[in-house]
Amino acid sequence: MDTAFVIQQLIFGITLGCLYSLIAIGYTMVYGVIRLINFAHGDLLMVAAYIGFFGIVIYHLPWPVAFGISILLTAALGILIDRGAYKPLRDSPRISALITAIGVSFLLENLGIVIIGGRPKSFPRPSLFEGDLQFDQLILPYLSLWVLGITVMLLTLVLLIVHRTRVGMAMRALSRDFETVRLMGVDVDRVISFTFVLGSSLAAVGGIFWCMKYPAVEPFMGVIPGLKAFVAAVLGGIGSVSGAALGGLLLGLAEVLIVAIQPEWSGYRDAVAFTILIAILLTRPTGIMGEELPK
Amino acid sequence: MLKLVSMLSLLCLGFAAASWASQPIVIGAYLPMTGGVASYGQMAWSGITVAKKMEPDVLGRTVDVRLVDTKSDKVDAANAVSRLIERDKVVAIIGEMISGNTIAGSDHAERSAIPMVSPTATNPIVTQNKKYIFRVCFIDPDQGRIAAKLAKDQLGAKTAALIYDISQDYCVALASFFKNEFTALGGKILAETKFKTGDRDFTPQVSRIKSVNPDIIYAPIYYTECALIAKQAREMGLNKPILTGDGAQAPELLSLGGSAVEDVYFTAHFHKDMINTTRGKKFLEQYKKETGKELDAFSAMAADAYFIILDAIKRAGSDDSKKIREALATTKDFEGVTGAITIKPDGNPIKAMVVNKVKDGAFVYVTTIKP
Amino acid sequence: MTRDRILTAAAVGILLAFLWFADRTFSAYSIRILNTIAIFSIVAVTYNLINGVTGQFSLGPNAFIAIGSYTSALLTLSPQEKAASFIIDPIVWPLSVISVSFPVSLIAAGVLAGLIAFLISVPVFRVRGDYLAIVTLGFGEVMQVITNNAVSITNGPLGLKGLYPHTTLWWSWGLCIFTIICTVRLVNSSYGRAMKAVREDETAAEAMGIDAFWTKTLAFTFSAFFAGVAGGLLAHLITTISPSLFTFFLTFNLLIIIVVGGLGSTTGALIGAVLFAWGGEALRVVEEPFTLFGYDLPGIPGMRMVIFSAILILTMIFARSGIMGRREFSWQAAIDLGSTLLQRIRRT
Amino acid sequence: MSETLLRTEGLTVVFGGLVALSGLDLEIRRGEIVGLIGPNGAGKTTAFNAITGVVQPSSGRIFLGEEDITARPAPKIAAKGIARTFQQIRLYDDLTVIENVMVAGHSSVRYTFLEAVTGLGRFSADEKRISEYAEYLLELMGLSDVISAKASALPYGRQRKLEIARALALRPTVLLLDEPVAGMNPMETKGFADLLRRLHRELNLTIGLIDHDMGFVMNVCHKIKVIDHGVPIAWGTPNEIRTDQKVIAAYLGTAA
Repeated sequence: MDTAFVIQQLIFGITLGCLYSLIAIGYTMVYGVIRLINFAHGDLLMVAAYIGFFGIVIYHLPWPVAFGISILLTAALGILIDRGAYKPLRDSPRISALITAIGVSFLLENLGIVIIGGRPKSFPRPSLFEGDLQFDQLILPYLSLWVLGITVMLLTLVLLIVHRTRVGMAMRALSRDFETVRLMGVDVDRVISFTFVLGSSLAAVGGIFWCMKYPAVEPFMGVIPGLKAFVAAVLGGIGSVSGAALGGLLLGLAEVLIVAIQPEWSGYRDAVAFTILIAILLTRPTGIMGEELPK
Repeated sequence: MLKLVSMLSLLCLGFAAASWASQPIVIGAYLPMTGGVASYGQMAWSGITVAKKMEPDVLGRTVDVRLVDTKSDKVDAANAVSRLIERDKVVAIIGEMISGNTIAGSDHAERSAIPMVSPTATNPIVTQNKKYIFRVCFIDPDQGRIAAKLAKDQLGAKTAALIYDISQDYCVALASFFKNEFTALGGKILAETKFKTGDRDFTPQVSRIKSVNPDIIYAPIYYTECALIAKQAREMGLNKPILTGDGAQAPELLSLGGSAVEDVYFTAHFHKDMINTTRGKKFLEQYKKETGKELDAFSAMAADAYFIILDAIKRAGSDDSKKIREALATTKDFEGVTGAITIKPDGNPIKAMVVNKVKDGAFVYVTTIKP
Repeated sequence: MTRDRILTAAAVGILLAFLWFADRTFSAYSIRILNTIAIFSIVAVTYNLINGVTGQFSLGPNAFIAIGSYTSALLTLSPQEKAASFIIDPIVWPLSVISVSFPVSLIAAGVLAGLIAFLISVPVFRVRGDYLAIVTLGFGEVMQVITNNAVSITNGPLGLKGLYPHTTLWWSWGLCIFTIICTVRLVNSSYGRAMKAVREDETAAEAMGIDAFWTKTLAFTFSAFFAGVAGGLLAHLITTISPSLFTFFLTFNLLIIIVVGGLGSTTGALIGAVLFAWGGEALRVVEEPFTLFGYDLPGIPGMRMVIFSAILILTMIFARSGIMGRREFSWQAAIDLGSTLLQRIRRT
Repeated sequence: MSETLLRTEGLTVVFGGLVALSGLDLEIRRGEIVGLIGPNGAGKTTAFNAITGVVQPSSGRIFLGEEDITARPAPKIAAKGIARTFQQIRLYDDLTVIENVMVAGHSSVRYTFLEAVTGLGRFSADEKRISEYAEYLLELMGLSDVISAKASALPYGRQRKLEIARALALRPTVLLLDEPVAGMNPMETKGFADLLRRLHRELNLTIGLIDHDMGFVMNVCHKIKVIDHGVPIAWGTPNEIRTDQKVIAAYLGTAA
């Protein structure tokens, strides 16, 4: 195994990790504010991919327009889901909201199956994202650079919003003490809607880039990335934005490196990845950057 | 609640009585219309729908195909077969697309003596020790072995690398039989890499294969994964031929894979240009007209399952399940969509295998391997 | 107390009579649904013990059902059947020759599932809440990967087939009643109170002398034991198993059952299981072709799952703590309800 | 004087560099009621938490009788006979009143898990013993009328009493009460003081308590320990404490 091979794998691992991060950040933001494991998050990614696909392939829109519409509509869907399905359960046991989230997830998937059908559609990759740089043995796809760049940019943006703006402050306050913030006269619903807009947009961006990398759009495409992003968010410490990004990166790297270094283990990849996750959680029971849970 | 169940079953009886009055011949289909492998079920259903339009009646009675969904799940598959037999009183059953679900459903059909024909359950144990279970597809050992011969003899490969889905019996079985045969023929397996259903990133597996530089890549997987693997391989500069199986034969392989799937070979049941039966030609035309899509393996096999059952009913001259079973078991040179089919006493077909490849964005015929 | 005992005995008697009747007259389809209800009830009632009564968010029952299924199936299959099924790699030695009776295999299934649950509780209960959820989910995924990869034990994704359909109404409902009695007794004992105390306030429970770790482990092991037994029953109902049967979707379904029924309520878990297993089949009606105002409309494949999801969401919105909440069935409540209804009917 | 039941030696608790309690030496003899007082944030609750195993002491030792129980797990300490109540009431909200009390009987339960599941053996007799004792305690605390109400449905004052009943169900050798009369009006406080004396007498209790209500503490306690900012500053009978200069300074100092 030479250095070039390892560097190549690192590139692939970081690319996959960044995609996980993008999705995990949205996951963790919603979790941080309303303590809901939003299982429908992965399915928003699927919806975004379909909208992008229809925009470009069926309506022949220029891709920036199609992607923009995709992000906007996904964000709107995020708010709609929150208002319709989660808001009525705000004061209910957390697990009831979780079941509703599973219900929303099943609903989106099966609507996809019934309306669009299960056969995968090919997601177009605009020429801007095609091609690669080659150094000797090493291949650096432009798409990987884009994914890394977009992830870093959006992570910075989210961190700025969370730490430097009024709405961000309100979001952080909500994650600490929901009741008090509500009593202090903050328009909680608006803050939550904003969180869903941000989270869903991130899912949409994640979905679009996911599909450019793995161009098969189908109703269940969000399940596995959603689950992986959930794992990444937990690994990083649920509710922590930079933790989620870090968790996604680690998970992506681990998945790629396990197979690259020990190909015989490729069948056991998920088991190894989960064992690492469990081991990390046993030493840090609230994730890498998570806060101590109140006892 | 128990009362409700009994009421439901009474209701079922009521429905069954009503349908008996109009006297169509009822055939059941249990397919994965939702859940993880919904696309295979949906393809199969479109094939059955077109086939039924083409031949809507038998023995002067109309044919009614009752579809029940299996959710891509075993419990539901077993329930579905029970429901078809007891509630819909079907005389024969088409399904399932996945071997595991077919086995789950077949047990009850066998006990109830209702013949079942699976379009694409390729696992050899599906028909093992079963009198009433048939299929129209090849079994995995045969396809794996033929693929190995093809790779060694016709494509001239001395070394091969494997990539397959560890959670699909179809993929694991093909890979295993390919491996044994290829090694027996003097070839060498340089790498064996695996993934799990739902995975979309295969870059480390492909990197590994690239680093061992095999003459051929055997990837016995379904079309979506096959297209993505081809794409990722070509982007990485791995341009060796890829050989795959009948599960890759769908227009989606071309649309998802684009130029990356050029030079992908696959063992298959048919090539559209080589279809030489009248029924096949007519079906191909009608399928294109009805759906606007190229014919895929899943639709074609499901249509064959439908046609072969109809043929058996015709030859049996009755809608009695036992007689249909006898007729099915003696099917000889039936002119199906995918060619002539003869059913062996073990419930498996004897049929020619076709080898196709992708060239200039289309499936082209390479050769036929006679049984 | 005595009145309730008599009523309970009478109810069990009626149920047994019904089973006898069903066994002789019902179609195989209805019997299959009844069997499925019983098996899901066993898992749901005990899964509720760890998730609802003890309040520990476990997402691992699919793993224990898988362990039970495989154990039981591998033990009852005849050596010939095993040799015929294992076409990739031959089955490993002791399993290749062992063949035991169904009841023994069920006990083995439960014991092995329980033992593994007991062994993993040391690491598992170091974490809490959603972190516990992910650790148990991870365990389920690891089991899933192992069953796919350990081909010489599990036959990999090809699975096991040819099991004798041992699971009759007597087995499934007998064990279901047994499970319910055991669980209800446990919940109403000091051990059950300890579990509830851990759920309500772990610190306060420990301050009252309750070892939270052992209490959780007890609930977890008990729950896994019965999940294992149910797995054995399930395997011998559908007569074939493979890893794809035990994905996290199975856990999701169980979670839906206990939350819709009312988390923490044994009665709720039962109601949830019945609704799920029976309702799933009843909903097939929506996919059938139907006639509306004289037009023949084709059935829409897939509608069943759409409507199922919609019903699930609406149920949670309108019954936020599930159907039963944390209430339990009691004869007194039933009698009260009955008499109120009677009065209302009389008045109108 | 009778023998020492609970003793701490230099008990110190540090949270992330912050000293919450420093070198507490406390001695409670059998049959005594000992008060632990001090201004807010003085470390009183931390002392209770350390004794009952809720937090780990950084240094120092705790003895119950002759036995060193330092840093033992909380359930072990409780089972050895140290029961407590909490500053913020911590009942099992969703359980009934009697269930709350019966929970504390778990450490003395005589039947095994299998006997519980089967309902055989010692199960019925022991359940009866536990529930009868719980009923007795509830009657003692004047809660007999709400036996099957949910704990969360009780008014504040009765929740306090229920918490004590629950602690008593452990049959403790030492009972630690964390601000038992907080939030009560003078009338209720007086009634509670009487109740406490009665419990002390009837159940032969040894009690340690924390409270801010000086009148109440002076009224019921035999001995009082005063701590300030984690450091013990005085120890004596109510009369001695009342005139202690350091105590007055601490209280006036924080007040000013």
